[in-house]
Amino acid sequence: SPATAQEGLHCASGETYIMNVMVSGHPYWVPVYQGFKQAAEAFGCTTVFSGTPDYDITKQIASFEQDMVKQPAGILVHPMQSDPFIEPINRAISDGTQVVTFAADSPKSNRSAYITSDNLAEAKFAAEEIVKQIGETGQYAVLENPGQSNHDLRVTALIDYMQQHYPGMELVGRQATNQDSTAAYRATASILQANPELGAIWIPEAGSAEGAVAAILEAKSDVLVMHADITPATLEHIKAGNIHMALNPNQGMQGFMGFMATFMAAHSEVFDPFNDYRTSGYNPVQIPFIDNGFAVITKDNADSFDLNTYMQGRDPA
Amino acid sequence: MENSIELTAAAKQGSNPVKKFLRIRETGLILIILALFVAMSFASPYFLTWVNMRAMVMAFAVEGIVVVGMTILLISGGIDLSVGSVTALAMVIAGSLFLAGVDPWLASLVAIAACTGIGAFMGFFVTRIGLHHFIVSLAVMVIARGACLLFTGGRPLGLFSLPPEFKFIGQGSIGPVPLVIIVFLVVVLCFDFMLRRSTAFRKVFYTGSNEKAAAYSGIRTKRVIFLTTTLCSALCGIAGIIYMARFGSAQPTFGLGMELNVIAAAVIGGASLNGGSGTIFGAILGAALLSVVSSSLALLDVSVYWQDIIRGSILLTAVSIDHYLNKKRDAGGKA
Amino acid sequence: MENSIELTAAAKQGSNPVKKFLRIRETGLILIILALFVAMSFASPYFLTWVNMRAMVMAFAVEGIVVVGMTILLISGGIDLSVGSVTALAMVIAGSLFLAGVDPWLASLVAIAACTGIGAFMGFFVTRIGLHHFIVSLAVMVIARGACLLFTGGRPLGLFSLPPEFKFIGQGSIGPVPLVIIVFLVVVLCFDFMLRRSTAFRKVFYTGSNEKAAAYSGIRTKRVIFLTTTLCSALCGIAGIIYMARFGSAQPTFGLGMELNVIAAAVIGGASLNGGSGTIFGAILGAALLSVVSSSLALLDVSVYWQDIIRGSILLTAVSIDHYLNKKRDAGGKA
Amino acid sequence: MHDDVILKISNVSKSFGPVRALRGVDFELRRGEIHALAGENGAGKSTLMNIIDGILQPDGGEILWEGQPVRIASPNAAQELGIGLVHQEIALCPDISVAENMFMAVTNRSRRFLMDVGSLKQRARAVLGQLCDIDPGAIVRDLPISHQQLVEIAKALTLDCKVLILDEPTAALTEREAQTLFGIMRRLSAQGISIIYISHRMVEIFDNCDRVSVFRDGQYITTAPISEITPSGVVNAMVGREIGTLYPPKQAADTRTEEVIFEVRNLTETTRFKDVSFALRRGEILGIAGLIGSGRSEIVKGICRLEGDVSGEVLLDGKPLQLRHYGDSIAAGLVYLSEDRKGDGLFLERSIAENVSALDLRHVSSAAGLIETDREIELARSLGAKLNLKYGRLSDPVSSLSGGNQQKVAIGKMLSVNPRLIFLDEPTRGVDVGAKSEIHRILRELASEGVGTVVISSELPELIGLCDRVLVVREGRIAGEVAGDRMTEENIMRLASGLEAAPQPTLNA
Ligand SMILES: Nc1ncnc2c1ncn2[C@@H]1O[C@H](COP(=O)(O)OP(=O)(O)OP(=O)(O)O)[C@@H](O)[C@H]1O
Ligand SMILES: Nc1ncnc2c1ncn2[C@@H]1O[C@H](COP(=O)(O)OP(=O)(O)OP(=O)(O)O)[C@@H](O)[C@H]1O
Ligand SMILES: [Mg+2]
Ligand SMILES: [Mg+2]
Repeated sequence: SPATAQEGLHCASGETYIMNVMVSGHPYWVPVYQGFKQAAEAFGCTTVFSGTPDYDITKQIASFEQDMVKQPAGILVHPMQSDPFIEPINRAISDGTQVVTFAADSPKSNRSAYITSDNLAEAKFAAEEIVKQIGETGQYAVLENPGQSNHDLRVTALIDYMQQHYPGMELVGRQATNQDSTAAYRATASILQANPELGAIWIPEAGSAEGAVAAILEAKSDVLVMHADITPATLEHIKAGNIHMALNPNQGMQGFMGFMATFMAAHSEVFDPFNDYRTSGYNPVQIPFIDNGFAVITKDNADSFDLNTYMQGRDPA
Repeated sequence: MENSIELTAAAKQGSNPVKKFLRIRETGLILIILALFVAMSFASPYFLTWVNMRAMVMAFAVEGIVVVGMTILLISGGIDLSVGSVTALAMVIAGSLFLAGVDPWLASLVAIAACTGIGAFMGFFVTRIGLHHFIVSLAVMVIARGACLLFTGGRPLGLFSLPPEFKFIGQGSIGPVPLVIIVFLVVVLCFDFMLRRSTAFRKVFYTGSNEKAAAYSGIRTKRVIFLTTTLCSALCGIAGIIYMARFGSAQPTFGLGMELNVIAAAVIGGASLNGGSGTIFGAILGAALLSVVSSSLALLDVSVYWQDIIRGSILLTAVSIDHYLNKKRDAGGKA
Repeated sequence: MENSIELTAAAKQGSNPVKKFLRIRETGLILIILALFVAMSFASPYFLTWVNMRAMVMAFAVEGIVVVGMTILLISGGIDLSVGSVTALAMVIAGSLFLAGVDPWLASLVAIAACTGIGAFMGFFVTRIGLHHFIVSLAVMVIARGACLLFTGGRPLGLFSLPPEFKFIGQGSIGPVPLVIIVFLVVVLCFDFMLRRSTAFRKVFYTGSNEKAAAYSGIRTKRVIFLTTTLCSALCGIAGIIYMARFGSAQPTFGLGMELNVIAAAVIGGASLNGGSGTIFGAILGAALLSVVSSSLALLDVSVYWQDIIRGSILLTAVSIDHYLNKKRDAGGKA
Repeated sequence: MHDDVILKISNVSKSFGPVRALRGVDFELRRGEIHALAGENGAGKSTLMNIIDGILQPDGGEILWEGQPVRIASPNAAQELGIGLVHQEIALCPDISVAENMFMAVTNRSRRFLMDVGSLKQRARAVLGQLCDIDPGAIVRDLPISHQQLVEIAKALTLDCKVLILDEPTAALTEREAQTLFGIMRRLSAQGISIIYISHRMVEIFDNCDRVSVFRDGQYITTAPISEITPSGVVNAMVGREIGTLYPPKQAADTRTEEVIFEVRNLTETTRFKDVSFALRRGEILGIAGLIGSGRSEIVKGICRLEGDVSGEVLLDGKPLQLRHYGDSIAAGLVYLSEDRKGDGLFLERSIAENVSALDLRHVSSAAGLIETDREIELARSLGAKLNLKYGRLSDPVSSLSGGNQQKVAIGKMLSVNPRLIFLDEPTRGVDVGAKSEIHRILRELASEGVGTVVISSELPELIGLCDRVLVVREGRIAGEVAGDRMTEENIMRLASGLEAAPQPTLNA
């Protein structure tokens, strides 16, 4: 049973928190889980990394339900889709497992908190940076990944922002590359061909950025490349000046705050807020939205973003 | 093996129920799944719980309906790579229409009809133009996925406002058993029975086994192939609607890679990629095996970095054992 | 005698180079690609530039090496779904070893050897255990992807520090022509020639055409299938190393879905999924067609939401036209 | 027009590209007659039958059914008229049981929703029972080719037809099954059913048929009542020239030697045969006889290591051979011509030239292992000429040839290497008389050149006419041997069916 206020906040023995994701082999989760685990260790809690290796909503729901069978104190979940998770999340909560979402939300469920990067803020920052570098009139292009909401948002928000604030910026290329570097190579090469005046390209993830840079280098073009997320290869390109800048969501903070929100929800007895939550049957620790922020990666600070270096000596599980 | 009549014959010969069981083609798979169950119930106290069982069945029940269509298509000598995108398209069409104010039942009918139309379109290219199923369904896979993107702008449709009686299809239960599972079982049992016994479906076996011989016997093989192709897409449409009711949303990227899973299930269950053999029962066991393995790995908290390796190895081992048992049984049956 | 008269007549027809060209199986594809080229050069002034041509070839050159392996495997009657993950595994193995301090050339050799080993492993299961290529390569696809995750912890490897002479494989040029394209052309020409002329590869055709008849001609068909399976994986290994040198990174998720693309290229180019027929030249034209369509859509900045629909439709149309032309040619050649 | 004419073909033509398979042929079938169709390989017999059965559509001409012009658009339409066809090439579904295969057409037309499995098997057993003992529940894939042929025949007997077409049904049958079949044919014709019977065996035609029509090169030549024509008359009409004696002379007494070139000792396979020993002398042609399923093919395949788990000794020129697989056999000079040309013998979708050279590509390749297309074509051309092969182009797929011509390609493939020992399993199956005697002549030549020649045949007259000595196999053992005067159909049949104590073998190792 949860500790009381007098004993301070820490876990009872065996108190477990689970982080559940889709495509669980994806490196994005690695620092998130590290943050989750570091916070948990501070409170003496056990953590489990779970989910499905597949990009498959049915499988993720099955794994979430299997997590529930183990009656953990809380689950930090990245719901692959929002609505399908409403019922499982609510069932978990009514069975005594607290649920917090991260990076993607299920707003109509009873989850007690949602931690995410502000994709709109990222897009706005990227737009301002592009304009700062190439001026208020010019051509730009985007690569995208239709169907994946955060990537979608990063792209559409940037386009909207440009339209509203910098009408002189012309969108000349918009290609779907779906995180595939070969597809990105092909698309970028064609965009470069069709638009010799291209000034900048915005890419919502790093896999496509690798292919795009290869095409730009081959064409000996000096297009300004900006992308979100980071891989070791794009990091090297930043250091070499081939990529201008990357925006990376603060994954560690996402996991850290994700744990805190879940843990606090499971230990809500320490908190008696000035509202009706307790009497209306809600968990008192309700946080609609936590922004984990993002980092701006340039030549100067690139060394701090090598995930392989970061993970040396750390247990990924 | 693939043959109902054989099965009945075997059943009649084997007055001894154990021998009878050992002569059924699916026995190997059943034994392998049972072995997994025994191992898992020792390995995890959560495995043999009702909730876990339900979760495991729910994880493949709707896809199981697609497996039925694929198996029949494989038996007739075809293949369909478009199942994932056609399923997604059914969700997207029904969802978009519903959001545009159309009655959800009508919208679902339209969506299923559209999928059936897609199947007929593929069937046309295969039987009239003479292209191979593989390439036609690959092109349609791309086209249907594109249509999903086009209809939704790439964004998932939230369909929370679907009326409860509609959502009941996907979320309701009759007693403790989810309706989805009941629908799945009904579809499986019906088609399994018909495939073994009905004159219409026996023609599917004849066509797949030797199209020329079937044609010489007066069977209109092109029509058979056209119909199995259409049926498979229609079942994708139905599966899409059930998914939509279950999830209360329509995702344009739904079902990526589903085709390989579905074909694998059918092949593990004894369907031949060259046509002429296969059973629904076996294919569903194949789907169950794949699902149980995935679920078990998740339940045991096996490291993600090991999961794929273990999953692939179990698949390979299971198929090898099954193959070995079948060979032995066949040899034994003849000796 | 009648026969010889018939034959000389045919031989005489062939003296006209246009007619000779029309009798080649790949003519249909060439004409379709040419038509696309003509249309595109009107649609975009950038299309027919050297830089664009180079970029278009670069976009499929490395995958083209895998297409060669797949075509040979298809001819022998097999199929390989694991090409994408095995290619990724080559990158990952070589990349990890390099980061661990191994000489990059040695690391590459080890990686290619490992891929060859995987091919041999699949060949073993197919020829000795008797499983179908489809299911074996599906399992290996999962296992190899798992191995990629395991070796990298799911994280891409940055290999910027590869020595320049190694990167030259992927990024260098000889004169105006990138080395990648040269390697690709050499591989294609060699294998195309051997497949047409060498006795060893002729056995691949016999085996795929009728395995039993091949065995009754003294061909050790299992060995042939084992070798084609191994060759395909070995070529994936080579492709993986070239990709690594080209992108300066190793992504564990590289090549997802590559198998369908590669098989589609071979099938468009005339390879039969039932074995026994296909040409390298045709398969490469198939890959080129797919690539040119994608590049053209990007060049014309067609809306993302329409691209898949257009791409799928062009694919279907092209294959239908090609099929029609071939049918006509077969009939015409005889008339 | 004869009142009793049920089917009349007039002026029907059909071309496949440059090949004019039928050029304005006429044909007339009377009610209740057994009408033989004769013609060389590729004369167009099967093509005409396929037109009658609705599988092919004629380019021109007219079909009259019971006096009415009809268009037979599909096999289904043919069945509705009452036409049944036993195909020259076996057309069964390999994955399906015998019973279901037999009733495929019935199932197709059935209005019932469910199969009646029980009655299906019962009816299948009843029909099969007239012919042989095959389990109606067996899967067709598991049956040997001769049994498949019987199923194919049984399948046609299940049709309720007015015209039954049998396209070389006896090619893979032994005398006994063939006689059973003739009995059934006569009974059917007595019931008023008309039968078209295609065969290259003159004896069968003259023993069982009422009239015979002859085709040559896609043209109709003549029709005559059997009583008004002689076998040589038919052959003459078929070939357009005289054919000399049917069989080449046997080994001359003065060239006979006791020199054994090949010997098998105690060859045993786990289930199929046991303790098989025999020897082959220089210059002789050895025949192997036996009933269907007696194990003739199995023994020879065992020698060549084509299948089975075989033990025992095999000696060539007195030296024991270490054979592990068929490749070793070929290397040692032992080649085998399969009885199942479609399944094991040919690459149907590959070209004629590629088929002919498949057995040993070294004959058509350079030292570097590169195939020289000119040599390959030349090889196929010369063998084709030798065997009177009828084809369009050597680059055409084998599937475009008539059945008999496909068989010639399979034989050409064997002859393309220079074998030391050649096993031929039903070598002249479906081959016309002219080509047959040519093949016999070639075999005799090979034998006298010292090539060991072993012929398995279900056609006893062929064995007797061609061979110097015949081994008889029964139930996987050598039941005896006949030579010289003792080589009669009766003696062979007795040994094969185990009716009488075997005469002492004259030579055995
Ligand atoms: N599908 C086809 N394509 C091309 N040519 C064909 C085809 N079918 C038959 N032919 C040709 O038509 C001619 C007649 O063939 P058919 O099979 O009717 O001969 P047949 O009289 O039955 O000979 P056989 O005694 O060898 O069976 C042959 O020259 C053959 O090569
Ligand atoms: N594929 C097979 N599976 C099972 N039994 C077989 C198979 N092939 C042959 N047999 C059996 O082996 C025995 C010998 O067959 P084999 O083919 O050697 O006979 P055969 O004397 O050559 O007669 P024929 O060729 O006329 O059928 C038979 O009992 C047959 O039923
Ligand atoms: Mg014929
Ligand atoms: Mg035989």
